[in-house]
Amino acid sequence: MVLEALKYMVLGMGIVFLFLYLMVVILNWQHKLVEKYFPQKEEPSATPSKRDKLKKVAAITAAIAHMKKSN
Amino acid sequence: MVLEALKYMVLGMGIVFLFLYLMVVILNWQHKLVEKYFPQKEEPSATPSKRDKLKKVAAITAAIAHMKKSN
Amino acid sequence: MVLEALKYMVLGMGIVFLFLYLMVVILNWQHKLVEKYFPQKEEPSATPSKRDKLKKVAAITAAIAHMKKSN
Amino acid sequence: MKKRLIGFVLALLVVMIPIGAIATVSHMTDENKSAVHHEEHQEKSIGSLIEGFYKQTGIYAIFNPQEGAKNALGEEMSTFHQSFGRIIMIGIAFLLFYLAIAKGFEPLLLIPIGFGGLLANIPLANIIGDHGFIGELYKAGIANELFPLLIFMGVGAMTDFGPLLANPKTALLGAAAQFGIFGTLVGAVALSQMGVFDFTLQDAAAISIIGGADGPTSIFIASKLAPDLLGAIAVAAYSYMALVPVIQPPIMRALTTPEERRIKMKTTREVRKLEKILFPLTVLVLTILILPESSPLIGALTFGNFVRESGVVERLSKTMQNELINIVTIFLGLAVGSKLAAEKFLVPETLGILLLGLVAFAIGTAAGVIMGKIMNKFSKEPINPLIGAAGVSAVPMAARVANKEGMREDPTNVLLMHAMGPNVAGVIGSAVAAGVLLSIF
Amino acid sequence: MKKRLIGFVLALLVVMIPIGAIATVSHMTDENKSAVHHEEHQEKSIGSLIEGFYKQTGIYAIFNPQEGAKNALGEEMSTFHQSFGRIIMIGIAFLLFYLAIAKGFEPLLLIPIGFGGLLANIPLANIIGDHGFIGELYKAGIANELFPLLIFMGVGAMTDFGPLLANPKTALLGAAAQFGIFGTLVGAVALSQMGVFDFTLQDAAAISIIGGADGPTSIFIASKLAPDLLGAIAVAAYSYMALVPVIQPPIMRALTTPEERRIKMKTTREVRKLEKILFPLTVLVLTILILPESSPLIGALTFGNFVRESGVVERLSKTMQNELINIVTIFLGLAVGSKLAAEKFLVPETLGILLLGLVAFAIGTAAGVIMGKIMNKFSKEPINPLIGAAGVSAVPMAARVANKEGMREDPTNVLLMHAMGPNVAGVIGSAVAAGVLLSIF
Amino acid sequence: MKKRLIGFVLALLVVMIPIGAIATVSHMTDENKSAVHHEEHQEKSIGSLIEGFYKQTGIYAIFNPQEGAKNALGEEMSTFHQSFGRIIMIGIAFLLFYLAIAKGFEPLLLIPIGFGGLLANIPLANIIGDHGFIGELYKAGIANELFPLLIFMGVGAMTDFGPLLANPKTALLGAAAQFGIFGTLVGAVALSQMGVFDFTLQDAAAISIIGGADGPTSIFIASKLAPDLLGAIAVAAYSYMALVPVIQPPIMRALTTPEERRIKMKTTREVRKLEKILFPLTVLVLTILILPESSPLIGALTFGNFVRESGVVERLSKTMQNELINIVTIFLGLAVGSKLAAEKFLVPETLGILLLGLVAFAIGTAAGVIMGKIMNKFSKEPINPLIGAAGVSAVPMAARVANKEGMREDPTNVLLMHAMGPNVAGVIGSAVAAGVLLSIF
Ligand code: NA
Ligand code: NA
Ligand code: NA
Repeated sequence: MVLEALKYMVLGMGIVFLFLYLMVVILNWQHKLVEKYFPQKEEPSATPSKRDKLKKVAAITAAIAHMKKSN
Repeated sequence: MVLEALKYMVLGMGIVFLFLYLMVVILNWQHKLVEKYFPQKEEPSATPSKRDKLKKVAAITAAIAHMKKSN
Repeated sequence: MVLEALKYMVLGMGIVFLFLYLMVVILNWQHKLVEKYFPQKEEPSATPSKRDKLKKVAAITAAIAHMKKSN
Repeated sequence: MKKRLIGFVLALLVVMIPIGAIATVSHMTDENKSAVHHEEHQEKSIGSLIEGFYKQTGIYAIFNPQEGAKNALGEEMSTFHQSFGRIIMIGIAFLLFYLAIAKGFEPLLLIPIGFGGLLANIPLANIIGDHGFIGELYKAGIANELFPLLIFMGVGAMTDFGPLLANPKTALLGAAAQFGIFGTLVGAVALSQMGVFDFTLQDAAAISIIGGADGPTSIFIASKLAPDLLGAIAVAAYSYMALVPVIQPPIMRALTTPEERRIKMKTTREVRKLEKILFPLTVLVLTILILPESSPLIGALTFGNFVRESGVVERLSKTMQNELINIVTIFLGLAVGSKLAAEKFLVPETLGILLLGLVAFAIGTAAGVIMGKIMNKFSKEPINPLIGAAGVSAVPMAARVANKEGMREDPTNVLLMHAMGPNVAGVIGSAVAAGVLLSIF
Repeated sequence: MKKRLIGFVLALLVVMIPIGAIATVSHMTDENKSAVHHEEHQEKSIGSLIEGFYKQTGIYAIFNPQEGAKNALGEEMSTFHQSFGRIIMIGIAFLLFYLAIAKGFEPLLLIPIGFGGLLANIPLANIIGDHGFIGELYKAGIANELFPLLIFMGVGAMTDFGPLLANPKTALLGAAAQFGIFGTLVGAVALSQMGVFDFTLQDAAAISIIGGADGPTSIFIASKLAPDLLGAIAVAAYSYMALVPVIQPPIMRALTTPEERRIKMKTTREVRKLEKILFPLTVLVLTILILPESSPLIGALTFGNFVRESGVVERLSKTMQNELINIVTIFLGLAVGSKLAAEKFLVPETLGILLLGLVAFAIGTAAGVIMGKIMNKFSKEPINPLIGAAGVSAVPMAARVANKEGMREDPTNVLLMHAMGPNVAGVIGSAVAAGVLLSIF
Repeated sequence: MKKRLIGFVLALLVVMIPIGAIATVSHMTDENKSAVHHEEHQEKSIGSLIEGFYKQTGIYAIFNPQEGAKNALGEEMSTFHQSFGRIIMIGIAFLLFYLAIAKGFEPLLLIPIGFGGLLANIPLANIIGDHGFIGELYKAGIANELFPLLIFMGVGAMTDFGPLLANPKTALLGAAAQFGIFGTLVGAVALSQMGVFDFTLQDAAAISIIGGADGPTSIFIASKLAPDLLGAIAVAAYSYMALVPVIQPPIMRALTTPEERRIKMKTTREVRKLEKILFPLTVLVLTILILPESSPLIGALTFGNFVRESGVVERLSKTMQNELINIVTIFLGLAVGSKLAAEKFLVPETLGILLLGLVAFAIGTAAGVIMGKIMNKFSKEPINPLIGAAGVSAVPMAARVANKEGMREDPTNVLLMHAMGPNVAGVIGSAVAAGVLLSIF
């Protein structure tokens, strides 16, 4: 029984390492592929965040107005 | 088989048209009934939303004014 | 049958009153225990909401400052 | 657009070539498998098709009721229920919509219930049957008591028991008001004995619970003791809860003097967070010790309230109070509505249910007010008997009515918070009463 | 931290002492009960363990397909479907993701469907089987028609039928466009007769409904008439709905003259709240009288719409439009995706479904436009035939396409609101057509 | 008010006249049908009623346990479990509430689990039985593995795998930490062999998975391999996850030198959107190829993450992260709590589970740290061994603990983002380990 459990341990840790090691390899390889075939453009995700900031400012302005009213 | 499918087609299109035609007739008739028995009052649902809008505009204006003053 | 229903009525109202009366007793007793062992501190629940308000004010101030700069 | 088209064509090719090429080959062997099916359908002339279709219309089914025809549940329907019965029920559904929309009667439940009722009365369709979608909802949540308890959970998460904790003894008003339930039980049995109605003890109990003025409790009990009466009981319960501002005031005024109605009560003490957290646990333990039969109802209610008051699981509390209760309300309403099928609702029992429900409400109100008068006599602190009427629950409508009646006599007399105590105690009171009834039958 | 640790140790003691002390004693008697289990497992060498494990990998299953191996539902699979079939299907799932993310094709459904397809093609796993989680979702909502109807409820709650009420006669355009369904039915039967395809009448009907351009209706009908084709039908329906801006314009231009496309329509009248409230009830009553078979679909749609327009149950309406439809979309998508298992999808029928679906869309569009031309001839008020194309439904995409085509000829010609009328009528039209097909088979 | 009353009376008449008139007539024939029922109930004196009621109270049941009495599931209970057992369990439920509220221990799950435990220990009530509402929740989502997978879906939708993508090799730390699972498995088997515990291999596997530090994974595995131990395993898993800040630091300090704890790591690179989209698909494909048994867990996790990262189905992603996961958490918690019934929890096994779970956490932490030291030796870039401890998962608590320990040595050393890599890898790691265990048994 204990021997068997030890075998399962070896098998289990082996597979866990195998799985995650393969994942590491593929992710590294994928990173290279992405960099090669889809080279970094000027990140478009920055622009919307600016827009978000403006939105926040607008929201804050409205909030100030609201606070005044409720005073 | 094809003949049968053709019959189903005639039947089906007939029922679809019948259904939607009756719907058109009833909707027109319903429109007249509504106009007759529930004549258009000064729509009350428009007023609150307008009022809300005005409130918002006022609040925002006030906030901007406040900010300018505090400059 | 009616007699039986009357018995159920007596039993039922008895239990309802018993239950809620015991609840009253326990709640009163619980109130005293709470007052005794957890005497009223300066209510801490008020402070966070104040703190929240202060945070809001701070955020708004920062936002206004930001807007001024970006003008 | 062009790019998109090209992309699509390419995509289609990618899909089609393997499918077309490989799959066709791999399937060549079983190609003649389904050729046989074609013959099954036998040729019909267009005339017989139209006739066949006509016999499947609702018009035909309603104007040509047939002896021995069965409903979606496989039970035989009388020709009356197949024809005029359905028309009347559709009318009643429209009436419920009118009351909900124009009069504001508990629309959250009466609209789904009414619509469920509409759908339940469609001839030939199987919507409330075994594979129909409302039938499935019924199986999923009414047959196994799940939906009313989830609603009760949401009610617990939405209820602040603070006013009760501030003045616990007002809970006794919530106890007295349950006399509406038990008094009506006696009346229903007596009238059945006299041959006026024809209710079994179980039926009578399920009907009487309407006097508890709690929708989920009524549905829970009815689904256990008298599932056939569920539709009428639910409709009566919610209708009368909506009618509290009409039913209660005359009774309240008849039983109190203007002086009593002017009694001002002491301002309530502040309630500590810890007391609120302990409250649901206290109530549940009491239930465990005294009345385990009530524990599904009170368990759900106190769970919701504990999640609310614990203060550490805000997201669960909000979900219970909003999305979960909304979804369950939609499903519960439709499923309860399925019991508004003509053959279930258009029976003499319904008349009895409507009448007895009204009586139960009235008795409960009166008992609460009278208990208020008694407590006012014996209590050190003054108690305005009007708040006794709030003991029927119907949260928070009955408390508002008590407040309004108080302000009619004296506009400076704000009873709302005082009335909330018996009001929420009434919820517990009728859950206890429900447990008693379940333990008897 | 220290306090916490002490608290925990104390807590642990409180738990452990009673458990350790009392429970051990109380269980002394049955201690030797489970000692037997130990022997059951028989010893294996580490080598045989690794080999055994290797035989449970997906690589082994895919590269060593076995005659007579069964899928999660207990049906035998061909070796092709066990090996290349799965690889192709995984490719198709990726294609769907690509179309959804990069091309914006109905991502709300194609992403869950595609992912369900991925999970359905995992060898040895039982995800779509009887106790697998997607299998359970399928049983919970597709097998009993619940999910598509809940989606339809949400669609009803999201749809404003105002444009149709403003100009009811445009509903006839929504009727004409259903010719896509019935025309394709004839074609499918004819081609099956000729041996090109191999569809039964039921199959042909389920496929033709793709021409109705309504996802939930297609899924509802397919799950009833041809559950084995469900995956391909759903994918085709949603793909073509996404492709409306590609499929429709050439047909619309081919069938209309520039003058016709420039026709301006009268501004629509204002629609009263009361008309909007009555509309769902009117449609439902009509369904009850004429076509009870359509009542699940139209019942769900009108219920959602009634909840929306009643105006008194805002919280239910919002829940239907958001959380409920989102949750159901996730479940429905995964469950439908389970029909993308290789052995169900990689069959010659799929090719036929994709082709016939495209044909159905095209015929429907053409029929709508032609009906528009006819109505323009006979109507007092001018009708732009382009809005006929919106009659296929695919709400609101088809209406936008009609608007865009109109503005191509004349940038001042805003047809959007006029096109919304036939567009929403098309939803009702295909639900009616679905009812006809159900009543025939 | 008057108008309302008149409206109501009119409405009532409309309802009552047809019901009263027509229905009574149509039912005259079967009026004597139910008169028989009345006799069934036999008369009891008020004394015997009270006695009968007393025998149905919880007090009676707890203080008069009876040999051979059965629980809600029809299994015999010992008298200990009927009496003191229930009292102890109610105490334990209160302890869980205390830990959740006052100490902040994973309240989202411990509050529903604790309350489910309370409800499960109510004598005579059938809440966890076949038609009880928690019993129904159990059947609806635990018995068929649905709820833990839906939670995992939500976890996927809430998790940002960016830190792992920025530095993939830290995933190996998440692999090493799974030694907690397999090491404990060996230990549990050895101790069972020696007669200290009494666990089968399946039991031991289900217990060891606590070392994976993932609630849903633990529940998923326990419900498959050892459903009787589910309650104790779930409580242990969530309690220890909450105790990560207590359990891990001493181990981390014992195994590292101050110099190692001061190691600063390179700032992580930016991760591209496309990588994040591809990540869940990559992991799923790997699972399909290597370990199909893990695919329900990893499938649900990657589905949630794919919906999140695809960026085109924001509304589904938000629903998964909020309403859906909240609703399922409530249901899952209550259903798991039903396994806290005294007769399931107050058994010697529970003690073993609590101890072994703690050991599993400790071994996992140690293995992660040691792997960190090894990798630091052989890697070009410096790796702080503290982040290895985050490999047990317990997202994001363990990563925060690693960060805090780092800052204790050097306040400028911010390890949080570096620790998130192994932290999220640990989720995948224990899902893989779970798949291995499932494939063995
Ligand atoms: Na009540
Ligand atoms: Na359509
Ligand atoms: Na883990």
